Amino acid sequence: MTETFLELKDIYKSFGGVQALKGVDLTIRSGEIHCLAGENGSGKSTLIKVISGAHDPSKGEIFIEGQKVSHLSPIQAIEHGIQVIYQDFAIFPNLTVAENIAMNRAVSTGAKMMDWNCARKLALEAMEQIGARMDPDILVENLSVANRQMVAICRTIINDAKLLILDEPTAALTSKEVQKLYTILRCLRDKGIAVMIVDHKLGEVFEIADRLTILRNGEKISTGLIQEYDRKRFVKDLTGRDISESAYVPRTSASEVFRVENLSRKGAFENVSFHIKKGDVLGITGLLDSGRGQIGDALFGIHPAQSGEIFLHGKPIKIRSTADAVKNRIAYVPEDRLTQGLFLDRSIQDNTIAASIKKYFIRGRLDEKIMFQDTKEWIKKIGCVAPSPDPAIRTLSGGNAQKIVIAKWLNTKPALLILNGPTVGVDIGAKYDIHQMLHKLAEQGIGIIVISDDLPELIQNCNSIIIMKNGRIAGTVESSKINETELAEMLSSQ
Amino acid sequence: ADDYTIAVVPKMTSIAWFQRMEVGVNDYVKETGVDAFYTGPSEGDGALQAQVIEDLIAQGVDAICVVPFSTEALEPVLKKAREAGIVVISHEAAGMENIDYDIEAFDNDAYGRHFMERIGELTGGEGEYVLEVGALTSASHNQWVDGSKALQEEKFPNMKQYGDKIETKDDQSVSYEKIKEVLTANPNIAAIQGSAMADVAGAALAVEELGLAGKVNIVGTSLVSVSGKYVREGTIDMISFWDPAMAGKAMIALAQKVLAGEKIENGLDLGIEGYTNLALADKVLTGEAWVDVTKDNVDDPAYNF
Amino acid sequence: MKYRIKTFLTTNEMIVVYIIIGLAVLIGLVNPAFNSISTVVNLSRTMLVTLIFAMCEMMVIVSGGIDVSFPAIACLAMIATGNIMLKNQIDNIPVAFIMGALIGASLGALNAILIAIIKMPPLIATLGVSSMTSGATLAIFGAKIITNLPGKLDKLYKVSLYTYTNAEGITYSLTILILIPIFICLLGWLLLKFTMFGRGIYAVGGDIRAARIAGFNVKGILFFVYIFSGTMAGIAGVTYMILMRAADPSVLMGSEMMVIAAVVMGGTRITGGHGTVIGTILGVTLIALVKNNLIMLGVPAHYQTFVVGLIMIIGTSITSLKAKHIANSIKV
Amino acid sequence: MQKITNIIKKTDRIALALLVCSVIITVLMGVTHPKFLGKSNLQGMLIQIPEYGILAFGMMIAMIAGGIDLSLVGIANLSGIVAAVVMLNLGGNDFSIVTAILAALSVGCVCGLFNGWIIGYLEIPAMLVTLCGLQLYTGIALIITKGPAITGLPESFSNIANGTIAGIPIGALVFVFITLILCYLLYSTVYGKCVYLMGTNMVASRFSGINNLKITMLTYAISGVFGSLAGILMVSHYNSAKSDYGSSYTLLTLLIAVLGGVNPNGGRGKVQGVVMSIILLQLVSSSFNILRVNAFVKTFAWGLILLLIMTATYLIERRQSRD
Ligand SMILES: Nc1ncnc2c1ncn2[C@@H]1O[C@H](COP(=O)(O)OP(=O)(O)OP(=O)(O)O)[C@@H](O)[C@H]1O
Ligand SMILES: Nc1ncnc2c1ncn2[C@@H]1O[C@H](COP(=O)(O)OP(=O)(O)OP(=O)(O)O)[C@@H](O)[C@H]1O
Ligand SMILES: [Mg+2]
Ligand SMILES: [Mg+2]
Repeated sequence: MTETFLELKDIYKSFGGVQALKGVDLTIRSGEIHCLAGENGSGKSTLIKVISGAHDPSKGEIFIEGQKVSHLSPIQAIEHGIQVIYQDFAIFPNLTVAENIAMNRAVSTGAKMMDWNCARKLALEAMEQIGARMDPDILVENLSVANRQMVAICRTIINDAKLLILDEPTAALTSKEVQKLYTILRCLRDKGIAVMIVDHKLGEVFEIADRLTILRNGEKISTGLIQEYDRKRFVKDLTGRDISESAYVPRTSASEVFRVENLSRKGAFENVSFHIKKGDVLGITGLLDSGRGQIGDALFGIHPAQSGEIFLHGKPIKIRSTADAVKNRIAYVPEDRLTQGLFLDRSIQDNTIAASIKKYFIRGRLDEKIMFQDTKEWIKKIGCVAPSPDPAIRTLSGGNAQKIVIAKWLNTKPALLILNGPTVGVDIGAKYDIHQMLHKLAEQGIGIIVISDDLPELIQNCNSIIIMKNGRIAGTVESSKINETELAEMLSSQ
Repeated sequence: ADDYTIAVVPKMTSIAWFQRMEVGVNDYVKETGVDAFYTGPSEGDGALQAQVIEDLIAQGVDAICVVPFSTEALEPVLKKAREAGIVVISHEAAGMENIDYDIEAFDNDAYGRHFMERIGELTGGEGEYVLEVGALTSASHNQWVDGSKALQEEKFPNMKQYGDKIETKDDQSVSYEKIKEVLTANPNIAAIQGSAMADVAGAALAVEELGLAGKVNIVGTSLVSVSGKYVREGTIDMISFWDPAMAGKAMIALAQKVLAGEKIENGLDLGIEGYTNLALADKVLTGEAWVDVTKDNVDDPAYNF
Repeated sequence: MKYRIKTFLTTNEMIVVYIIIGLAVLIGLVNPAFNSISTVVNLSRTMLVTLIFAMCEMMVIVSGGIDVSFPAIACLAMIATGNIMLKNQIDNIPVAFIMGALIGASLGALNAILIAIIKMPPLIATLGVSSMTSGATLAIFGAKIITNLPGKLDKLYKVSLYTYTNAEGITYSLTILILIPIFICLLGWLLLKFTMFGRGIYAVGGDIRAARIAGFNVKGILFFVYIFSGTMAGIAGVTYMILMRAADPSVLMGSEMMVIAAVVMGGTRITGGHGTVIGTILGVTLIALVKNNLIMLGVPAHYQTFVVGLIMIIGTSITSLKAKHIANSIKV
Repeated sequence: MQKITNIIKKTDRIALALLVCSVIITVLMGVTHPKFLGKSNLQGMLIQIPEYGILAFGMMIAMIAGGIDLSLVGIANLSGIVAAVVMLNLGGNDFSIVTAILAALSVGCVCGLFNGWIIGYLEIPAMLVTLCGLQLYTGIALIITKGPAITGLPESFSNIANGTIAGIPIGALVFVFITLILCYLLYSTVYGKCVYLMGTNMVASRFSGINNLKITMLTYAISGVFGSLAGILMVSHYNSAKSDYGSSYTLLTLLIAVLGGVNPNGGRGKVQGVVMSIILLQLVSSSFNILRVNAFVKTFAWGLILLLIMTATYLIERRQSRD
């Protein structure tokens, strides 16, 4: 099956003065997995929103199954069989799992009544298909991120999609879950459904894609079968530059930066001990709910540990609240960028200085000029694509926003920097920039903890990696002595 | 000589009582051609009323006739008015300092007492009774019920007030709910006295619904337009009031006399019904302007407001 | 199963039930007169109009908005209906309700336009509409209370469903108008629980963007919610007029915050997306119970404001804390 | 880029729109009724503004923090009453006046801290907490006074709100002073930055190391102190203290804040907008009084102005984002 399902011709889209898309052509065929790649802010999400009817293009034509459509609305898109799983899933936290799964179908079929039994049945069937197991009557707000994504996928599965679009579906998933997802996607493809997926992880792209389209700065750079690309061309097309990812080798040093002993919090983690020497980048990984993220939350005082000892530069410290953490110059880049990391409606400047406001209180007043100057510097230093410190941060793409979250903490001159999923949704170029920065910081003597499930990232950037299982440390490995496959096996072995 | 500007400020403009006063003011303007006008806050709030008066002082009116919502709150601003040479006449505010004259439709204490006289008559001096006030903070309402209670203690020792004063917030449904509660808690209530206009109407509705009409006697201040129906039906025994329109007219007439430099003395005649023979004590002029309405005279067109 | 029972026993609704029971026992102990069927009858009568308001407020809050204009709308509906009926010598009960509903619906539509089309924050829009409406009501119809309602309308308050006579011979009659809130609650329950449209209201309140993407007619839903709210406010106004046997142009003003408090006490989240009919009924019951039994409890007059505040703050604290505890404890 | 300049412009635009309205009214009234610009009318307006103006600031700051403060009037009256009681018990000399003012301010602060603690620590919606607070504080005020006003306050105290310096009412000077302090607090202090950030996103501010509880408590404490300042002014202005003064101010201050461009969802709102909105409302109110327009029309006009200005800014913004 190689019929063209969707064709976009010369699509333009601008927001105010920002040109997000500049004349993009795109063809998606039924029965293929089409990968859309591009740096942060290159226009992928915008393109998806055009296809799903969420944005009207400023210019350009859309053909669905050969028919030209003008003014695509979300409902029309759904009627044409276009289903999107957005990055934030666009699900309803206040409704039950069953309802969330059955809702779209009911809306699109124009059902008048809510059939709870039918919804439950549908939900169970869909979950069966992808092997998820949840109580259909539980509210989605009580679910973890991975489970929320399961709900979103279930929803599209029951909707007889002809084109399924996933915007960075693997961002919140562990590698095991990613494999499960891919199995599902391949199965859908074999049924003749067109699948389009946005992904930043190189390995994953080569594993899943049949065809590839690369965007840069709102323009289409290249498109073709995956076989036509090798890693080098991919990276080149994506970033416009050559990037060589090399593993981080720290200069060893004896002076200890940070140490944790027997840290415990009921229901989260137990007896966690580790230490960081100057120059170390410590990785923490584990499957979902293994307690890896909880350690970050605990060290930053969000949900403080109940017992155990913490030493910073050899001195014992107590962390009972975020205030304690900040006082001890501990910085934390949280997992959920949108709600935890960013003040979406506020300027880049406000976001950059949010954690170090006190610093700018000079001679009885806040010095906005220095703030502006500092922010400008950070934008440059951290390679954020932003015109100035003034615009609201919601106008930045995810990757660029993430850089600002990191800049916010670097601006506090931290002694310990904890990053929970630092490059989720960040493109290769930016990822590279962030990694380089981490290395530099480590060398300067800042303790760095990277909590992540991006195994290549951990292996390349950390010198030792802690593997968490069920809230306990299951093992610690030197990253120079292990490769990705071995690490993955360690993770999933019981 | 009659080019004085006189402002009449009610407690609030959003209730029927003072709308009646507005009618009086407008009539008076038509009758006499004096430049008087009616203006006031839309809500019952001492602070808001003070603001209106600030504005009037700024405009430089010649006289302000005011029915204070909260007498205390107006003292300073009325003082300022007088210092600016403005004549200040108040109503329902005996005991105020910073005024030229206060004009009362009647003596508050006597007015309160006359309700208890009636209650005593109706109950034979036996049983418990309930006193309602529009607001615990309202001076005149409290004077009335205090007068009433004093008379009961003197004259009807076998009667007893049930519980505390009831605060109705000038709201008919509050009066209704609370009276219902009281009657449920204590079925021996023999009489109810209301103070705010809506009090007795609410009480009557409660009494009627509970099937106690005739058993519980209701008297109090109200207007025929508000409670006349219950007087006709016999649930309310008597309502008393004074005509706000006349009070409005009387205030303006008094202001005119003061402005014209006429001597104000005992027995003053303003030429307005109920205010033809005013007793002067200190700065307070007291008329004989209260009207009792019972089943017998409820349909008198003169009271139809 | 055990888990289900446990969660049921700790739902927000059940917590309010416990508080109500506790309070009732206390009042009953202090004053045995409370322990009677008359209390139920009285309470239903007290809650009648508030419950209608609370139902539409609940729906608005569930949709992610807030409405502070309903007292003004109800007042206008009441006084306008009263005036028009008197002037045109109409004495027909359905006509009165229809007229009230229409007046309410048109103001609700104004709210809806401001909120759904001009995208004004709901608090601002309804505050503005409230101010305009109440000003216009008094300017047009004056402050005069209408008490000489048309005969049939005036007699309706006496029609009762059930009458209870106690030992002292006091009769407590349950007015037939109680059917209105009962009907609205039933309707609201069916709508919110069993129709796609109702689920759409929850969806919009949960995540308006996601609702749009899912293909809900978001504008339509918002329009419905505010028009429904306006209509119900109009009907509540007419109901109030009949119950009090008088139309008063400003009597309901200022009741909005108390109604919102009742709704939120019943477990509706002020941020939208959560709320049930049962919870709302319970919240209204709780506040009515507190406000209308202080004399029974023997609280002195000048302490009553304080005591109401105290009980309200304890009530909200307990429900909110419990809700927070539940939200924190379960994570799957 | 566009977006944020829009946001900045929008807040300023509301202030601008209000300014234009104010100028139009002033000119129209000045021409038709010369008295309007006379010294005594200007003075009159300046006397009226501080009371509800300061309350509106309290409302504003709570709304910026993402909440609302409906208890302000209750706090104002309670602290006013406490001040009056203290003053009378200490004999009414200058020392007693200072003590009374300090007592009132501490009452406002304590009430505010109580609000803030429940809102910030127990995480109960501010609307509910402060509504209960209004009931509670008014209730305590009523318990103290048993209803009637407290009178007989010293003359010198009354001069605070009723006196003038160089023809300018002292209350107005206090108001200007408070405005400056508020500007400083919101724009030039760490607290100010934090309160805007917290109002924008509670979770993100927590994850940025901002102590939400502290900021919330501080916000309501400041709001409470503003409440008590207004209370002191009221007691001085009316030379008496009572539990129901200014009961109509709750909705009025909400209206002012919203009209001044304070977003009920938190995080947005500027002092200049609110000041302009206070001035505009006073101008409208005084004009209507001079024109002898019925008070109901005033209520109507406020609603209309609110909706018109919000609609206009929306339409302008939409047109700008199109091109
Ligand atoms: N609503 C908006 N208003 C203003 N600018 C926007 C808006 N949405 C997107 N943009 C801008 O359009 C450009 C493309 O953004 P888009 O989100 O499509 O990038 P992306 O490829 O999805 O990036 P990422 O990899 O980070 O997801 C960016 O510069 C972004 O800042
Ligand atoms: N219609 C809109 N109105 C306002 N802001 C928008 C709109 N659509 C998107 N944005 C904002 O513009 C930015 C870019 O949007 P988008 O959803 O494409 O993020 P993203 O690029 O996918 O981020 P990520 O890198 O995490 O994938 C986001 O901050 C988003 O919140
Ligand atoms: Mg994107
Ligand atoms: Mg993205």
